[in-house]
Amino acid sequence: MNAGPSPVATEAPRTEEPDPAVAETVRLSYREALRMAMREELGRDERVFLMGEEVGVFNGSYKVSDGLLDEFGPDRIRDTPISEEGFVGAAVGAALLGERPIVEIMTLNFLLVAMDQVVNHAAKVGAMFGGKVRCPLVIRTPNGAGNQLTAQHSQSFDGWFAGTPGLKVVAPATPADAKGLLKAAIRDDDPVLLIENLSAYKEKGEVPTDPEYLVPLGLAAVAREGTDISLISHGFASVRALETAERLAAEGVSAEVVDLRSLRPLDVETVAASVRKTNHALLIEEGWPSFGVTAELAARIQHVCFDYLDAPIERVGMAEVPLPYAKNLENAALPNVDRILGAARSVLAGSRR
Amino acid sequence: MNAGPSPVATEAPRTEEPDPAVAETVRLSYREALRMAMREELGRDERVFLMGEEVGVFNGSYKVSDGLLDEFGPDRIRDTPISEEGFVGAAVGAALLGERPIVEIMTLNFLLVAMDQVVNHAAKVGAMFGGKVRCPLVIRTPNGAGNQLTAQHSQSFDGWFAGTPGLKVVAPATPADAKGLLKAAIRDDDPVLLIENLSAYKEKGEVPTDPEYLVPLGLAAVAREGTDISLISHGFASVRALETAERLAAEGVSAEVVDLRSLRPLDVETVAASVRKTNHALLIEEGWPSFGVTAELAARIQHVCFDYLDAPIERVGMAEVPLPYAKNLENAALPNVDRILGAARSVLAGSRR
Amino acid sequence: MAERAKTPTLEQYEAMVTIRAFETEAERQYKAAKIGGYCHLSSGQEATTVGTMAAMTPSDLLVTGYRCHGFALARGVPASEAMAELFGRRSGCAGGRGGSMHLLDPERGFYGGWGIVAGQLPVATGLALALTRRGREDAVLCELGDGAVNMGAWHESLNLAALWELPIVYLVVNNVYGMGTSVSRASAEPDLFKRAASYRMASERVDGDDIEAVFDATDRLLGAAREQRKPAVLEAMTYRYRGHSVADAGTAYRTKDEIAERRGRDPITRVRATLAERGAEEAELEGAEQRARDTVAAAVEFADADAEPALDRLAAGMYAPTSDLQFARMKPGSPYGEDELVYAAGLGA
Amino acid sequence: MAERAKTPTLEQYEAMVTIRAFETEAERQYKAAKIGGYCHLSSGQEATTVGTMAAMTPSDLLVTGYRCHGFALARGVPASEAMAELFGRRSGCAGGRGGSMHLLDPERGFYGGWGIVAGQLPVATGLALALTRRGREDAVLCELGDGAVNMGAWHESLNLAALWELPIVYLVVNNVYGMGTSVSRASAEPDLFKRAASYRMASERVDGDDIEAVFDATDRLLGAAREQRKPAVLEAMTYRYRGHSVADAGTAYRTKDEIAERRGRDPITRVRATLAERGAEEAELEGAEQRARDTVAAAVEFADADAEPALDRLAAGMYAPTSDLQFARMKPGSPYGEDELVYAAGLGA
Ligand SMILES: Cc1ncc(C[n+]2csc(CCOP(=O)(O)OP(=O)(O)O)c2C)c(N)n1
Ligand SMILES: Cc1ncc(C[n+]2csc(CCOP(=O)(O)OP(=O)(O)O)c2C)c(N)n1
Ligand SMILES: [Mg+2]
Ligand SMILES: [Mg+2]
Repeated sequence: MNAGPSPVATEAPRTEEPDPAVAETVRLSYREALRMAMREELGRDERVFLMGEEVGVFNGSYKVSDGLLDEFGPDRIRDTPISEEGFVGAAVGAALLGERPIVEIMTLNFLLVAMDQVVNHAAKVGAMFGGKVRCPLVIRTPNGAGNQLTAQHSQSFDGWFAGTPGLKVVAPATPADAKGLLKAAIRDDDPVLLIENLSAYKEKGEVPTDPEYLVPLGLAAVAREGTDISLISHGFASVRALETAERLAAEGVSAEVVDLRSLRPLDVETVAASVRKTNHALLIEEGWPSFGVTAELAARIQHVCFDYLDAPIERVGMAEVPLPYAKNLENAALPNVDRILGAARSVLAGSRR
Repeated sequence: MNAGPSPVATEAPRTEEPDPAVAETVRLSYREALRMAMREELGRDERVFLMGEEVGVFNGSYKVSDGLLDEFGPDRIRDTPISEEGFVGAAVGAALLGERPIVEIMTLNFLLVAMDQVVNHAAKVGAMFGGKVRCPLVIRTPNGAGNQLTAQHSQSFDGWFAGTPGLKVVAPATPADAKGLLKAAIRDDDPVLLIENLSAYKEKGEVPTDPEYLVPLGLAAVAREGTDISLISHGFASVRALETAERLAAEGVSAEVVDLRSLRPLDVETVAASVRKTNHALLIEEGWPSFGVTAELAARIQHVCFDYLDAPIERVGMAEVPLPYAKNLENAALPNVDRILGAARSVLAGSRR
Repeated sequence: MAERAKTPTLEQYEAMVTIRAFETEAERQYKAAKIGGYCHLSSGQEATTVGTMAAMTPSDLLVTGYRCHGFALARGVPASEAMAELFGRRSGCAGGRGGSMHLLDPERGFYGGWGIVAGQLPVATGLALALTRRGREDAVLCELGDGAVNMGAWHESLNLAALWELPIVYLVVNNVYGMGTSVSRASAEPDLFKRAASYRMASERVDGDDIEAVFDATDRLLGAAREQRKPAVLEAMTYRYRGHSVADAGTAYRTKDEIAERRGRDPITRVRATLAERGAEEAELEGAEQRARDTVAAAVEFADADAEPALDRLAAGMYAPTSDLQFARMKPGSPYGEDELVYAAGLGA
Repeated sequence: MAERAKTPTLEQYEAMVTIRAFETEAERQYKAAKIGGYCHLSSGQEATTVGTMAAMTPSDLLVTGYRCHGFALARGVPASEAMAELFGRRSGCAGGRGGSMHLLDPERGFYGGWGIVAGQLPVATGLALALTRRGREDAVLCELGDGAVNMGAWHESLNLAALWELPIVYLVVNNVYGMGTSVSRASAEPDLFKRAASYRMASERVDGDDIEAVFDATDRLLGAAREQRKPAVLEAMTYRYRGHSVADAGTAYRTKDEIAERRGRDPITRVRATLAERGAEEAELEGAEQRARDTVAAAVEFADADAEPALDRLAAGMYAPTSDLQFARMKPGSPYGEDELVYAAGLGA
């Protein structure tokens, strides 16, 4: 059933950008990289199809699927009514018979109405039926906040899904990873949630043109090496972390950035190796940190790096309020670089060494 | 609008059982204590009504509402069709106009189909509308696993709700707290999720008969004092923690049990005071620990007790699989006392002191 | 049915023109970056908006989706407070916290302005339940789009309303498209009002660009809801001129001809003609138009001069004022941001 | 329509009797604590179960809710594998991991056995979509209860099936109650099949205790689904004798007279009479009854002798076998339990 390889490197790659010496690359936006991945996989495997609101005629609410309807037709690029519970569940059913649906959810917020199909159906199939059926399904959707989209449209439930045994959750931060992780997710035999981000869509980077370029699930990347503090994050928060590292460098602080890429499986080994080296950890996420992704990270790190931590682990995320509309309030609430910088300084200031 | 007092003690009570010297009590099961709370509040305030599947004619799937239909009639004890999204949302709407609905959800698993109404409606009302409307709603539902109810019926999403700004989440472990917290929740002006537990329903304890007996939200209880290790938990896991403490005592270990009672607000002060005293923390929950309640607790504790911890914090929860049916597998997966004991020993063994 | 002047009235005409001017201005201000977020305009739908609102009594309740500017204005929310909300300012009707999608005015019985498609239906159904529990003889009008009728929440809400005999009218504003998806590509039964039969609920379809017909139907159905607790569905056939939101050009999924054809039978022009036919003076009509322009200009001026919400009140409104003390003990170890911005900012309203 | 022997056949009679015996035995074993969890019996509903299954071809697909013992047996799942599943044993059709609610047999086209009311509908709809994508001329039969028709998932699924012209028949097993709530207290349109009209979908109601009528209707509707991609709703009117689950006495919400009256027109008795009338010998009928008893007795014996699932395979099946390596790096610091029981137990199937 597994149409492609699922390579697992034994060591986390040292940089996020693909090595231009070994792979031919092209400069693409994150959005274009996702599209490239889908186009390649649609071309490669008849079982793959894309389904969601406005993915076809409208060419995608955020234009990720732009042009795909023309290329693959309405059976492969399937517009749906506004019925997230219905079509997410339909994708689960199609996957049970061996199809490989990709479901686009306009934003992660709308997955709330389909929660039961994701958590109590897709995630349960494998174990509950004793391994007799599999559910090779991909759900793609952007998380996060910004652009004054307000309380009902500005959330990141990443940790909820990452905390659901039976699911896999990945969150690419770069265009190259967007391509590689989406392709790996499509070829994976289990349900995978791929978390994108509205602000990330326009970010550009080098993307390997190789149609066999896959980024294995469960493997973090050291996006920037450093020695003084580990900034650990996923998705768009990793873009913020890299900017923060740049600013810290100007202050003479060498920050290492660990981009998780995958939340379930979570690459604790790479995280631990980084913290054991820097002895300081700052965790960043787009969503609310309480009971969020950074909570789990902190719990793991204190456990495996207990004797290596020189200061309490700090966390930064969205301020714990339903995101307000007013620009000034939104700015204050987002995990922007200034707030991350402040937190990094406080980790370093809290050092017991 | 606030029909009752919302007292906040400044110190966590030292025991969970109400002091019989100051309050008249009666021995009741947890289930009966919940019923007493509802009966009292239904009698006290016309705006209070109960709504849910089988709460009326059937007398409650788990008999919590037994007899209430006869006493209060079908308008106050309202049977619903199987439509969780519809009637949870209807409760939100009724609350907007100042009613005080209590919604019973048969088990927490079924809240998945109503997630959008809880997380993106009830929780958003206050902030999103600038404080102009309030949503005084209570949702009661049992979490947890046991009795071979299998993968789709054996979950605890407690942390998901606790991580949602705008909601409050409480989880009584004892009959007295079941009464006091439910009454406080009904009188509270915000949406409150009250998490019960199937196995807890039959547990008995002394319950104050005082119709003004309220347990304030946001206040943990030290359920048992001890000096060597803090066992921190909520809901039915606190019952397991107390049993474990008993077993540990036989081994000469003095365990303190902190029963959180409230997850949002979370009483970090009481937790921190305990860990600063015992220097060892073991966190227990009924659900999956990864990205769960114990993750947040560990993150907070490492932060505020950094210099007090003699060993890494350990966590115990349900094994991270969709819960299998077979009795032997279920037993192995549940956070039973043996597993908690083992984890407690490993915290103590890991001590660097 | 209430005794009212014959529809359309000059006031209704002014309301329609005000809404059109407000929407046009909102688009301009959006492009000038004074307004952010999603911004959904209702130009073209004014007869439905004003006709339905005219049939409501002051104590009836209104609930809408995110395309709510027109309904808010027609329900009596001052244009200045609506515009200030779009600008994210302190005097906005939601204190600058809701923005374009989340206007509200509980004092005028307007309970929002909701952003999740069909999510407002269960809520509105619950408001109707509360009306009956309080013994009030009022009704709820719940607006939704043609795209919303395919959500599960529609089905569950209508079943509850019919089963419990709740005083509510579900107003389906059929503007032909849900984003880029036409009704016939989304609904297996494209005569949307017919779906009410699944709940033995009354329903009708009306020309949403004919304000008289809209008023009459709404008046009748709201009356039955108030007096006999008969819920109903009213489907109003109309059209939106602009894209789905300001960010959508609105041409990928429909032809320019189609838009032009619809603009050719504009509901505002129709009302103007009717009024003129019935004897309104040109000066009266122009007066209404001038007042509409003035109202919107004044609203922009007001909004622009208004202050932003206070930064130290970031968490205001999230919990009831009584909650501050409950949260006091949550602060230790709270993540940066929460600590500084939430606890310090106070949780009460 | 397939060429088949006239319904009811002796085989169908045997299937009905086997189901009844299986359910009776399941209740006994539940009380003997050999079976745990929720256990929902279908005694009384055998004509619907066997009649619908008789109309399916081997390559059609079946999806059901949690009240699935009868469907599993009628679809051909060996009673031994079904009983072993109820006992939570290794040879159970779901490896002892699903229990009573989650029987399945993908090789016989039975895709479960689901526990969330109406949650199986979107899944079944997706199976039908997959059939069309693969160019197969098969259909899906999706069972649900009368209580499930009030869930949003019903509405969304039927709209998709009709819009996309999917080969699926939704079988509403109307046994009068969803737990303790009668159809008329739950559905504003108690003629449930009529709700298909909201999707321009064909539908009919049939006496679910009349196996011929059930077979004919199912055969016709499945045929139209297979050949013309016409989805449909079939409502079968029947009754459950026992409580909602083994834990429910089943008498709080209905009278003993009502139960007795229904038992008086038992579908199995009806089929026996029909067969006898049509010339079946008493010995033949008794032979079938004996075989049914033997089958169930053997199933219990098999289940009882079967081993429990291996403890060191706790996480088996959760992820595809290829996933072991992906999870290897998640182990450090993993909570107790996960570490010992999941990683060590292997994630692969
Ligand atoms: C559950 C959900 N899914 C998707 C969206 C994104 N979305 C916002 S408006 C819209 C179209 C709604 O169309 P319709 O109901 O016809 O209303 P109209 O915009 O035409 O007024 C969509 C898909 C959403 N807000 N909520
Ligand atoms: C979403 C959801 N809500 C509630 C339940 C609990 N529950 C299980 S079966 C049932 C009754 C269903 O009745 P019906 O659909 O008529 O099927 P029957 O049991 O009669 O076969 C309920 C309420 C559930 N499993 N899922
Ligand atoms: Mg529309
Ligand atoms: Mg039923």
